[in-house]
Amino acid sequence: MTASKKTKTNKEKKRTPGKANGSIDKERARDLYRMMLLIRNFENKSAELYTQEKIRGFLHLYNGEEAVAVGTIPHLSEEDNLVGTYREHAHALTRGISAGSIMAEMYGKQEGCSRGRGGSMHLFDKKTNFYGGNAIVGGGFPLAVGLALGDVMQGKDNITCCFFGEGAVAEGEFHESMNLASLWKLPLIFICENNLYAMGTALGRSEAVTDISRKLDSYNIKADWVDGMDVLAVDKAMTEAVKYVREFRKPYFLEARTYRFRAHSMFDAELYREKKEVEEWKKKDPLVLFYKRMKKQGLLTEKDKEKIAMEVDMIVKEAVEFAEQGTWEPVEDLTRFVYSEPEEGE
Amino acid sequence: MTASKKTKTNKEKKRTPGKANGSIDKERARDLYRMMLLIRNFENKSAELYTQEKIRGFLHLYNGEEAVAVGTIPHLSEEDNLVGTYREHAHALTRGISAGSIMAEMYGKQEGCSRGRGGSMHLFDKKTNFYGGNAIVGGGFPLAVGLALGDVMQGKDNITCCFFGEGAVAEGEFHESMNLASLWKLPLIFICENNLYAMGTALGRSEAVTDISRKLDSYNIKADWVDGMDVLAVDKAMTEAVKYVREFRKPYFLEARTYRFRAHSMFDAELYREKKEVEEWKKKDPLVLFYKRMKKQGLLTEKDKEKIAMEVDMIVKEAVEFAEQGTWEPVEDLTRFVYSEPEEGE
Amino acid sequence: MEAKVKTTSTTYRGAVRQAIRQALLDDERVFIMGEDVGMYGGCFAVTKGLIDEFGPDRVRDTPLSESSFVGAGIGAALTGMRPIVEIMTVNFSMLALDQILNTAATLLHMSGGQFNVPLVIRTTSGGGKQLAAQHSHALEGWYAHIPGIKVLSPATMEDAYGMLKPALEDPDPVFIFENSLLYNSTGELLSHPESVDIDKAKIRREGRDITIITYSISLLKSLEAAKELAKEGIEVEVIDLRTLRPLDDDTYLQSIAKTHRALIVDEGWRSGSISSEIATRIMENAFYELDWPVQRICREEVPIPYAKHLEEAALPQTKQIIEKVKEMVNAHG
Amino acid sequence: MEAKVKTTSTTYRGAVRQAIRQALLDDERVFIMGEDVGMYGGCFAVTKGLIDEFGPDRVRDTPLSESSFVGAGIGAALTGMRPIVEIMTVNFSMLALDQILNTAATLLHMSGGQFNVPLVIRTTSGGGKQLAAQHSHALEGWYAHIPGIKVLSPATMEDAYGMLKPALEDPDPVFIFENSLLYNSTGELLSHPESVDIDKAKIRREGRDITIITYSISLLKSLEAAKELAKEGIEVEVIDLRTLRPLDDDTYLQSIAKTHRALIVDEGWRSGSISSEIATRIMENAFYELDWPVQRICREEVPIPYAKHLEEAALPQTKQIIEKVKEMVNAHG
Ligand SMILES: Cc1ncc(C[n+]2csc(CCOP(=O)(O)OP(=O)(O)O)c2C)c(N)n1
Ligand SMILES: Cc1ncc(C[n+]2csc(CCOP(=O)(O)OP(=O)(O)O)c2C)c(N)n1
Ligand SMILES: [Mg+2]
Ligand SMILES: [Mg+2]
Repeated sequence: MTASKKTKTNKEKKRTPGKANGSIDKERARDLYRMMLLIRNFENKSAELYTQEKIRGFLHLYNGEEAVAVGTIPHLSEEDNLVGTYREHAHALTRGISAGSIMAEMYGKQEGCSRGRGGSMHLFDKKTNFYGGNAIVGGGFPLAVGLALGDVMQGKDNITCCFFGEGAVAEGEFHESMNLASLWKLPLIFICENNLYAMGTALGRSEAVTDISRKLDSYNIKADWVDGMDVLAVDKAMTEAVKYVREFRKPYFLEARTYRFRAHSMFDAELYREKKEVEEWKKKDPLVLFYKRMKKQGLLTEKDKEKIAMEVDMIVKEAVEFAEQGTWEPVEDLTRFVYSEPEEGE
Repeated sequence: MTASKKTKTNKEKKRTPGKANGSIDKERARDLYRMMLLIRNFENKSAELYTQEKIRGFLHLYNGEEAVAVGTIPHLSEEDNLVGTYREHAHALTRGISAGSIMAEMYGKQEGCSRGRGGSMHLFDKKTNFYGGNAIVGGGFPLAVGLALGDVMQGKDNITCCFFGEGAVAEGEFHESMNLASLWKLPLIFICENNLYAMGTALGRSEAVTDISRKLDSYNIKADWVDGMDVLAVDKAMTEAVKYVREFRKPYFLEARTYRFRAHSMFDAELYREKKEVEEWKKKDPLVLFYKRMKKQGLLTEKDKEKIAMEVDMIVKEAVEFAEQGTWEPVEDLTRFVYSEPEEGE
Repeated sequence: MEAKVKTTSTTYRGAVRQAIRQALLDDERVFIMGEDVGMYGGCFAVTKGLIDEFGPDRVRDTPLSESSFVGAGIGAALTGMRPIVEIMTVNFSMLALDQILNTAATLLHMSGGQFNVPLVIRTTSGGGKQLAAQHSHALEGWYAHIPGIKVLSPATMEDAYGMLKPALEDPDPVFIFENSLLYNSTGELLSHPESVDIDKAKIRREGRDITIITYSISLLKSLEAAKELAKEGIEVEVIDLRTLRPLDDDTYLQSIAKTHRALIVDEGWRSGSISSEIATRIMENAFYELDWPVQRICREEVPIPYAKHLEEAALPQTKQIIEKVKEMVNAHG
Repeated sequence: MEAKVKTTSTTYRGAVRQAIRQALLDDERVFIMGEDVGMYGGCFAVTKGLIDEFGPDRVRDTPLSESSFVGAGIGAALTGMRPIVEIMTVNFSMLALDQILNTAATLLHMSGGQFNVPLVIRTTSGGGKQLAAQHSHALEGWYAHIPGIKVLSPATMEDAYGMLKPALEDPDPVFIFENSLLYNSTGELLSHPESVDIDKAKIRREGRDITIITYSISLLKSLEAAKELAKEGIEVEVIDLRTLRPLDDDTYLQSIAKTHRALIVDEGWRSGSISSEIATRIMENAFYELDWPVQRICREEVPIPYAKHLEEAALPQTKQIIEKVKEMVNAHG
């Protein structure tokens, strides 16, 4: 129960409204830093728990990419929809799904946000319109198009925000869905997390044209790219994206150029890239860069940093406790959720 | 047997080498006109035979689009590969598949070029590297990529030429295959037969960007468009395409802007377009335009025209006879060709 | 109370159109989308006129993008809409299979019960029109392999009309397969036809000598065969499965408890088919009721050839059914 | 003549790698392509090192474009190459199904015998690694529904090695399903192992009391069960189908003529499965041999849940097999 109390704290913090032009105050600096650190530590802890076999299956970490989720998702309103990939812990956390229920999910406990049936790759949360957690690369595009379409047809003015890796751009569904989004004038924000690799395949070895945002010209979709290691730059770019979509009710495409510091998943010998390259990118660690800059501007202090670290540690610790204390769904319930159950009273 | 003799005549005529810059002489004028007329009359006859229930299934006619096949295919060498769609009678004829064996195919006779198993939508011919006859829209793209890839890997310097309608551009496979073609530097010529409609769906109702050749920028593929009603313009554009591909060993994309005069297939009430629009386009009939122009230039005479009409009528008549005289494959053979048969001697 | 029941004569096509129209009238959340459902009037003229009545938003033409518009249907369903997605023919549904199998069929489960997908997919299926290998698949039985979706296969006009409503009311994905050879079949339809119980198979003809279990176009052939056989004193019970997933086992098992012989007629390929499933369930549940092994008549295991005589030989035919029934009824185990 | 047979100890993974390597060495026309087969070394490390030895043309990394690179494999096969296309896992093969069903499986037929497609597709299949609903499908049996392709399912190291060559020599499309749980299994492999006869099922253990018909990972569980049961005096004959299409009916029918009881263990979903096909064929061809109805143990009809205990409950387990066999052997019809 501790974790769900924490959730609230977490939730309260999450919807820091976007402020145009990267303007920022102390509170906001703390919020952004706290969220990035929470993701980082939560995931480092997950990796540890993976080696302890508390977490199984596939585990894809977001280390290095934190600025993307944290710079974008707080711009969404409660009602907006979010579609993620299998690398979605950060998105779930930033969206306000409690760390405890995410951790419990990865433990396979029924207190998990998908009842333990989804695991790391399939975080879902109806309350926050968090639509996964999709493990088929490209599979989220059509879903996002449909969410936006459904909203438009019902006169709702939500935005649907769809995250995906640059590897997904090669899939046919990317093309089909971009066309539909533009043709049907749907309020969608596509966020390409370009971390340069799809598993072991470097962008230049999979795309004839590596400048991804240029491809959107084929669909008449406004597109931009941003330094995905700089949370304020992402924040600013997202401010514009949201403004554009809310105003013109048309899709917008944002490519965030980033890098994953860790392996693709827990099964990856990283044969395809040089250690040096990773080290180079680590110099652009979004947390380090942001903290330095904020410190310089007097918006974050050493003391803030320590305090936040403690807060975050506590959240992670409580999340693990929550997961540990969680319970197993009875085996007798195995065949539930293949089809919907009749509602009560029926 | 008459028809197969005719085939030869037909075949001899077919490989009129492309002459750059649309330069043309009397013989060439006659060849181009003859081929376009053969297609036109062959298909008109097919439509007639369809109403007589000699031909069944789906029948998609090319009326109005003849200049595209006739302006492009003769540029291919014997060894080059061709991938077509379900609207491929013209391509088969131009490629030199005998009218008799095509007609027999549509009759379902075993003398047909696919033994009567394919019908109008599935013309195939190994001798001329004619790879269908594909009835799944977009299904030909990957096939074409693979043909080109296989050739390249074997050091063959063939070109693969892939025809498709503008409707196919919306399919995911278009996107995937363009990327592969460019990424792998494959000698492919993509020819988009843009007749403005995919069944009843006008281009503007299915594509956010209707300027198709512009989309190739996303793949770094050189692209051009041409007036598909003007056989000499197509001829010229194809000359350049072939030159480019042979020289640079990279794909090339050509959009031919054309129109189909008839319904999509024999089941189409044409609710989606105005009679007037069709009439307007009929003024640009590629046969009429070409004849007029050639006559003016003194390259075709009234007498040529009559003579060609007679020749063509004869080919069509003999094709029908050949088909009529064809035989039914024994029912006992039904389950053949699901798997290959052991070669003799095995 | 005896009311005069009003009927109108129509076609199967008309019944489907009427059902769609009624759904669009009754429920704002319903819309239909797919290739050429609008301006063209539907590939098989099923949706003809609907775009004029309901506009291009609710009768929505799509580009040739099967995977994405099926996926868009899933998404729209999640927001509270009730989409009817038309895949022109089952042959093209391969392009959308990832969305069907990996999203529509799994979402409820992998979200731990949070996200059900009230989506209806309609498509046509089957051979018999000389459309050759790529346009003649009959894959409804194959789709019935997939947990998480329901598979309906209306053979009669009443079902063509009456299955749409329960499909739309169903909280989960429902796939309706219409056989395009049925569209022109004519008959009488109640002016206010009722929805049908999609959980139940239906006995279309009663008999005591043998049970034929079938669905869709093969139902018509089976009924024809039964009629012929009756002339020779063989009374065939004909069961229309109607719903291929989940199967209503009770209806055919009860019938077999009476007839002790069963023949399955299935237009799909034989290996690993809905017919093998039913045969196996009969063995598992009624082995000692059987006087003779269950038999199957299926599509030959070939891609469908264009030539008419070959296509006919590849598909189950009435004559075959008659012969097989006679053989089975006369046999003694 | 008695030669000393040399063996090396390796893994199933190693056996597959060795087979691919040998094929690349033996035949210039062979190449392998798929996602991450090159630089990454293969998602399951099967192709590790091969790109260094054979270069990026013959060990070709592809973008995430399943439909197009499978189709490209078809095209390349038509020009005379012998492509091995790797689809990383069967779960992603849905995206390529159109090319598989509508092109690879039909081309020979619809071209009237002109264009055969000598393509090999390799993929992994199966659950058991807590990869949840979208990454745990076992669809080899489902694919076996399709005429025009062959479906292989090697369970042993010898087959993992020995099936590739005949698959590559086959003039038609062959789909090989490797269960990823097997990759780490270890054992001895002949230094010059032979190809296997892919047309034949194989008796992996002889017995007289009951026949278990199975394949892939379920073979291991079945053998384990048989070993346990032997301790109690129950002699189980275990048949490894190896090839799911076309099925070698003779082997299992002959076994049943001896044991009169059959159990099928199949990791796929139950409805309309390869197990239902076999059960039905047994009924059709050996009805009067049976002392008891054929039984099946299959995957539960749910998308696979992540949680370990639920996943285990969803998949066939040795214990279940043991119990079912005892029940069947002790039963009297
Ligand atoms: C359709 C499909 N093909 C292949 C895979 C296996 N796979 C999982 S992640 C991945 C790489 C995706 O790269 P990218 O889109 O760039 O996202 P990233 O992992 O870099 O965040 C691959 C190939 C998959 N899950 N789905
Ligand atoms: C994948 C697929 N979807 C739908 C169809 C049905 N269909 C056949 S032709 C056609 C229109 C194709 O238009 P286009 O590509 O422009 O070619 P055109 O017929 O105009 O030559 C459609 C929708 C199909 N054959 N394949
Ligand atoms: Mg990436
Ligand atoms: Mg067109």
